[in-house]
Amino acid sequence: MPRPRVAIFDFAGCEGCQLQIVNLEEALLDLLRVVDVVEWREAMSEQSDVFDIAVVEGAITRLEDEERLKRIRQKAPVLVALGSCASSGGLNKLKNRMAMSEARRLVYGRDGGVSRLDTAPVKAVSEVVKVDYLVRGCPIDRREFSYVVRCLALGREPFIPGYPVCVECRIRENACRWQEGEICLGPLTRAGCGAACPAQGAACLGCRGTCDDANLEGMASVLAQYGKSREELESRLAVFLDPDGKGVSHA
Amino acid sequence: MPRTVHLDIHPVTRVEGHGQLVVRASDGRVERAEWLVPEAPRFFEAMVRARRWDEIQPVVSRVCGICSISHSLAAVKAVEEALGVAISDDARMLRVLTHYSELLQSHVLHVGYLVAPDLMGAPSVVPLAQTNLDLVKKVVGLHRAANEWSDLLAGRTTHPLTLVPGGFTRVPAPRELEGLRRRLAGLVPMATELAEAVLAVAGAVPSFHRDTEYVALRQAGEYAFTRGDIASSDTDESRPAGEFESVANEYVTPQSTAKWTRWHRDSYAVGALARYNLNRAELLPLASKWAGMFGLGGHCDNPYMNSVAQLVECAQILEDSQRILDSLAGRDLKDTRVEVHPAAGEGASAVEAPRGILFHRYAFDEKGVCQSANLCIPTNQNHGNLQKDIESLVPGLLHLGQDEIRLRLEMLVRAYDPCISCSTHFLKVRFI
Amino acid sequence: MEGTLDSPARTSGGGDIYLPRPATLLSVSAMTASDAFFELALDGPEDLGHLPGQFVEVSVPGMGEAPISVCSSPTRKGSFQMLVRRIGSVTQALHRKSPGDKVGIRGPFGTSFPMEGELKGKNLLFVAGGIGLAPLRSAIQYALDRRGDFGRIAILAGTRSAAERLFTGELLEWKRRNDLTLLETVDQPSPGWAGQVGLITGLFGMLRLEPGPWAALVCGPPVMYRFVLRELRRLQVPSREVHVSLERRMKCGVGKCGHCQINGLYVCQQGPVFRAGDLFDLKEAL
Amino acid sequence: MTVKQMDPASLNGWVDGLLLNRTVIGPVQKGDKFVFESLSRASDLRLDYDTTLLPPKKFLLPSREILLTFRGDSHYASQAPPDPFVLLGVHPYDVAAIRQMDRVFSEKQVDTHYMARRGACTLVALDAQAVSPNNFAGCMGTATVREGWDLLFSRVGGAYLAEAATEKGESLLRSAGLLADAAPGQLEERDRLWESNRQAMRRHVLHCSPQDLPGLLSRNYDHPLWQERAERCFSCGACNVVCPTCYCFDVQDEVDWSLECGSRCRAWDGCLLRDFASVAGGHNFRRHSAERYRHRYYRKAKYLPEMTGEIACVGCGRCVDACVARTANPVEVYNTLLGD
Ligand SMILES: Cc1cc2nc3c(=O)[nH]c(=O)nc-3n(C[C@H](O)[C@H](O)[C@H](O)COP(=O)(O)OP(=O)(O)OC[C@H]3O[C@@H](n4cnc5c(N)ncnc54)[C@H](O)[C@@H]3O)c2cc1C
Ligand code: SF4
Ligand code: SF4
Ligand code: SF4
Repeated sequence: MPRPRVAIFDFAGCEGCQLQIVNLEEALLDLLRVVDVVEWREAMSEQSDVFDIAVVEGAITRLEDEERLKRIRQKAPVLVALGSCASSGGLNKLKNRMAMSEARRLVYGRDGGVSRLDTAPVKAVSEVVKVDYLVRGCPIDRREFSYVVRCLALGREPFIPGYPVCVECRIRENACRWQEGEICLGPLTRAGCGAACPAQGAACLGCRGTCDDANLEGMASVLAQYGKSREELESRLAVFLDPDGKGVSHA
Repeated sequence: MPRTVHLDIHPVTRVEGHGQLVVRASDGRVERAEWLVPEAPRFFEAMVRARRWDEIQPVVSRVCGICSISHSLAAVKAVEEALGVAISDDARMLRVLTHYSELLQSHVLHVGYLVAPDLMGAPSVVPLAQTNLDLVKKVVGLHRAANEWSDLLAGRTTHPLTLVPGGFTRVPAPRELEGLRRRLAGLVPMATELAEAVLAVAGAVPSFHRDTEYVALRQAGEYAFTRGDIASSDTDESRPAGEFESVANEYVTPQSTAKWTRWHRDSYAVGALARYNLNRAELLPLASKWAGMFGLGGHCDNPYMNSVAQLVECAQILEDSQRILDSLAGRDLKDTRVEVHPAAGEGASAVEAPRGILFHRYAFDEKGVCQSANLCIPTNQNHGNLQKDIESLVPGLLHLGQDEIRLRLEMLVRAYDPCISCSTHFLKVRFI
Repeated sequence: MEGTLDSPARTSGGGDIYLPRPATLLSVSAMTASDAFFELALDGPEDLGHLPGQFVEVSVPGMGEAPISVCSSPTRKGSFQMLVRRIGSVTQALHRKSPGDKVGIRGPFGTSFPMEGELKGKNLLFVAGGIGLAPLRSAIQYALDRRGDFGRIAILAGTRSAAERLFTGELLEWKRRNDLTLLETVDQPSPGWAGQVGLITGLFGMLRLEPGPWAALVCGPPVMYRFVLRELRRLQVPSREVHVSLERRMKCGVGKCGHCQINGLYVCQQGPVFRAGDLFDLKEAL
Repeated sequence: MTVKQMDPASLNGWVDGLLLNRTVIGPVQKGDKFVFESLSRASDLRLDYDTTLLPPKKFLLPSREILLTFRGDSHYASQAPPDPFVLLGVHPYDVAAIRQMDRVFSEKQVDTHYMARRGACTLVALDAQAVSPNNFAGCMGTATVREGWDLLFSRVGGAYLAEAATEKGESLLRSAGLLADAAPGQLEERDRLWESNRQAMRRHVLHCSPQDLPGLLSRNYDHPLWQERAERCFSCGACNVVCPTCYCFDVQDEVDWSLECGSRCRAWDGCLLRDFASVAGGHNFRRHSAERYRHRYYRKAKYLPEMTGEIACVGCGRCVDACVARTANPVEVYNTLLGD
């Protein structure tokens, strides 16, 4: 079986997910034996138009980016969304909470007429083109990325948990953030990160998106037992899980 | 030799984010030499508005995946100032250590993965892994060590988890700190080998000088990274972090879509070379030795040497970390988080990110909800200066072949180590 | 403990119950767009030794394991057969295999249709929905190979479309036999299909069961059972004479992993073949 | 065998001695909670712990365990059995839970992986010296246990009493050197400790006897409580993960970078998780969270007891501690069904 050719592209984001690929360190050399990286602007000057797997990082914030993404999709037999920005729009979507007219007024009020600032509402990659696989997280988990790459090279479905972060969190015997007086979004968030945040004494912010059948109503009814306000919950949800303020989707 | 040159390099590869270089010359006359930033703006100041005080750090960490620790530090420091929080000395020292891990990681990444291929005539580190596996392994080893150092202190390498207003959510056990001390001591020989390998090909670093204003933090008695006042190589005057807007006077120029900054001249430079030029007297012995080895000298205005200054800083970081770890050894690190109470207020901070000085400012209402924010990022502060460098460099390159011109220009851009994904804040958003 | 080509694996009895035995694919053939038919034999001298209705856990290293019914009758020795629908990792990987390739086998597991026990001497009504024909086929073949042991045989088979019909060669053969009745239907009219159209329950009206001791053997998609059982009640087949084969999620096949529980029953232990009468009290069963 | 006595200092010395040549696992502090961990020195032990975040099952049925490794298409090898270890300081309710797991994994088809770990383990029980806030082992008959351990420690006054029940336990205790027999007064004191633990471990009080639970559930399959309580449930499986009697697992294959070699791992799974009963093709046999929520109580207090005769809940209270939604309390569920 020839090595699949992989091209890595980026859109609006912090490039932290690409950095996680670099951070595979020695395993990056292993990865390069399994796949043939033919384009990766951040790390190399080589470029190519022919590839089997497109890995796309970043959210889509401009019409011209939508066009570029569609061109990539046309050439890509398989497309992988890398990280929260690509998977869900990530916290870039916080911008969508501000009415576009307000954004424009604030921006053009001082330095009007700069066309690059005329950004569209932020979209996830899957809101523009079909996505075959999602590697979630802000940033992605290196082990999960490696695992997905190996699955793709083998031609199998990767197993990505649909259950909440609490599963992994309890397995790691972390102190539960709720008991420490914080709002933790672990019960609503898809696992796979190994409960990275609670393991460091920080509450889960929901960067991997909602778990299957996330019970938002349940969460709202639990708040009072912990003396928390709905306002505070909504502020947390806004960062990653529910940036549009529409209620957590079950996607 | 009259030459016609037509270059449009888009994107410039092996930099963080999308940058574009356009050069047009005919008959030996430069018509256009421009550095453009086509990256989509992300509106972080808008994004943090209405966030609560404890959500600022996680949000602004995502400005940049490479320097997320610097952004996090800048954010928690500014939030602490706004809310009137004082952290313990131990927490402050741990923060310096955490910051160092990122500086080392970023510098090794830049010099080892992004710049070395230029000096060794390769298109990327991938073919270098075939031809110079030993060197690549050293780079990988250093990078891994720096990342694991971040893991230990920040909870992970990118988008730190432990850095919160008030201190740390989790601190390493004494035995973990002792392990780190030993590990870092072992890195010095490895870093030395990397420096020697770079020195061997240092002849490939172009020689180009332009009289430049350099801006960096300065703090008496230390090579400043996390605290101090804003200083310039042009004057002895310095300003507190809270006055950063009067330093980074952002202005729009018809020449570029990116906003430029100016203090005493039309542009200034920040970054490792700026820090070196302002703080070289404070370098510890090993770093001083390396600076001499590379001939950085008393004051250096060759922007290509920024990568060398980064290497010198690697030595500084490793040496100073030993000092800090020695002083933390055997100490009880329990009081590393103080309670924070939301309050109305405003605060600003300045931190040296790997790519240069970084400013944050936030204002909060009495519930601790953010009302306004301003982030001023190093790469933004460099855009104007990079443009000026290009303008001054290109006429002298016209006798070269198109490929060589292209390489020299790309190398210049890379030497600045621009982090364009972070710099996509190029208009200040003020909420009224 | 090892199971390799050169050192025959231990059987599940004494050793590691999770260790597969290597087996070799003798033939692989596509049956429909999403179903493939496999003939395979364990490496080494042993026969699989299964009973009709039992299943095996099939391993493709790196992909995982999947429970698959043996669709051939133990009366036909030497090799065994399975029909696999491509639906996930393991089944996809199986579809990519060619003759000569290896897979791992654990089992046989579970209960079986009591062909040598109480079904002997009875009239048999087989009701197969879609891929449910696969496990039933092992019992059908068994009954045909020991034709004298059983009374009348009727087979009702339904699929969603004509293109999804399985074992079409055998169906044709069965159709031609005069010692059994085969009625077929497809859910939707399909080009080239001149036969019955409609749900499988529609076939019951066409069925004329002579008096005598009837037993029914039923396997199909989860939604099918309730409706088929209603028809069987109407035909006055006693529920203790109705044998259903059920599918559940299954990870170990040996009663440990907990996934296959229907209320208190384990499909891999007390099933997959159950007596319908034993399931009526179980709300999760049918 | 007779009951011996040991002062706390010599107990520590004995453990440090054991640590010279084997793994000893015991309760240690983590933040303001406790966990079982492999010890590096006896002084880290917290024998006064109230309960641990996870039960000691994690050393017998690890949360993630390699069952076999493979190379190519036809070479499978079982994972080698673990080295012997001492599991020290296990409270009676957890001993009772381990006995239940022993039965599951040894009956019919023997699970060699579990049994190898179990065989490698010397189980040293410890009567509880503190009671956790949600413990109700007293109601489940597991506040004390007279079997299932190799060695039992009980703290009476300033001393520990040590009783061995098996050869494994005896030989372990022998390594402590010559020990004095327990005085009759101390044995009486131990009886009083047992009685007081049976009373104290009733932080929630079940209003019926455990034996009545299967019958109670038989009558209440369609009770509105399942839906009502499940409305708050996140299907987060925390109650499964922390439960000493939950043992359901998932199995997944993973390959290394050669794409040829790899391992088949089992990992804890939980019946509260949405996909626990979903099959290929998308059908889910317990799609609604109320169905899964109910299943857990039925499994613990009806299905398994009907097979084994024992309620599969030992009253450790961990699920009550771990449930963010505060909806996982078995006693509340049963008492509500009882109409109280
Ligand atoms: C007793 C019995 C007999 C059977 N006989 C046959 C037969 O003869 N022929 C046949 O084709 N099939 C048969 N099946 C069905 C067959 O076992 C499944 O189709 C097979 O397991 C699918 O395996 P897979 O690896 O290809 O799919 P998988 O990749 O495992 O899964 C496909 C789907 O299953 C679900 N899923 C699987 N694992 C997980 C997980 N860990 N977490 C979340 N979701 C998961 C998901 O919804 C996924 O989309 C039988 C099943 C049983 C129980
Ligand atoms: S800390 Fe968060 S993720 Fe962990 S158990 Fe508690 S709620 Fe779940
Ligand atoms: S009952 Fe509680 S612990 Fe259990 S799955 Fe539901 S929310 Fe999680
Ligand atoms: S059900 Fe709850 S109380 Fe009972 S044994 Fe499990 S975790 Fe402990």
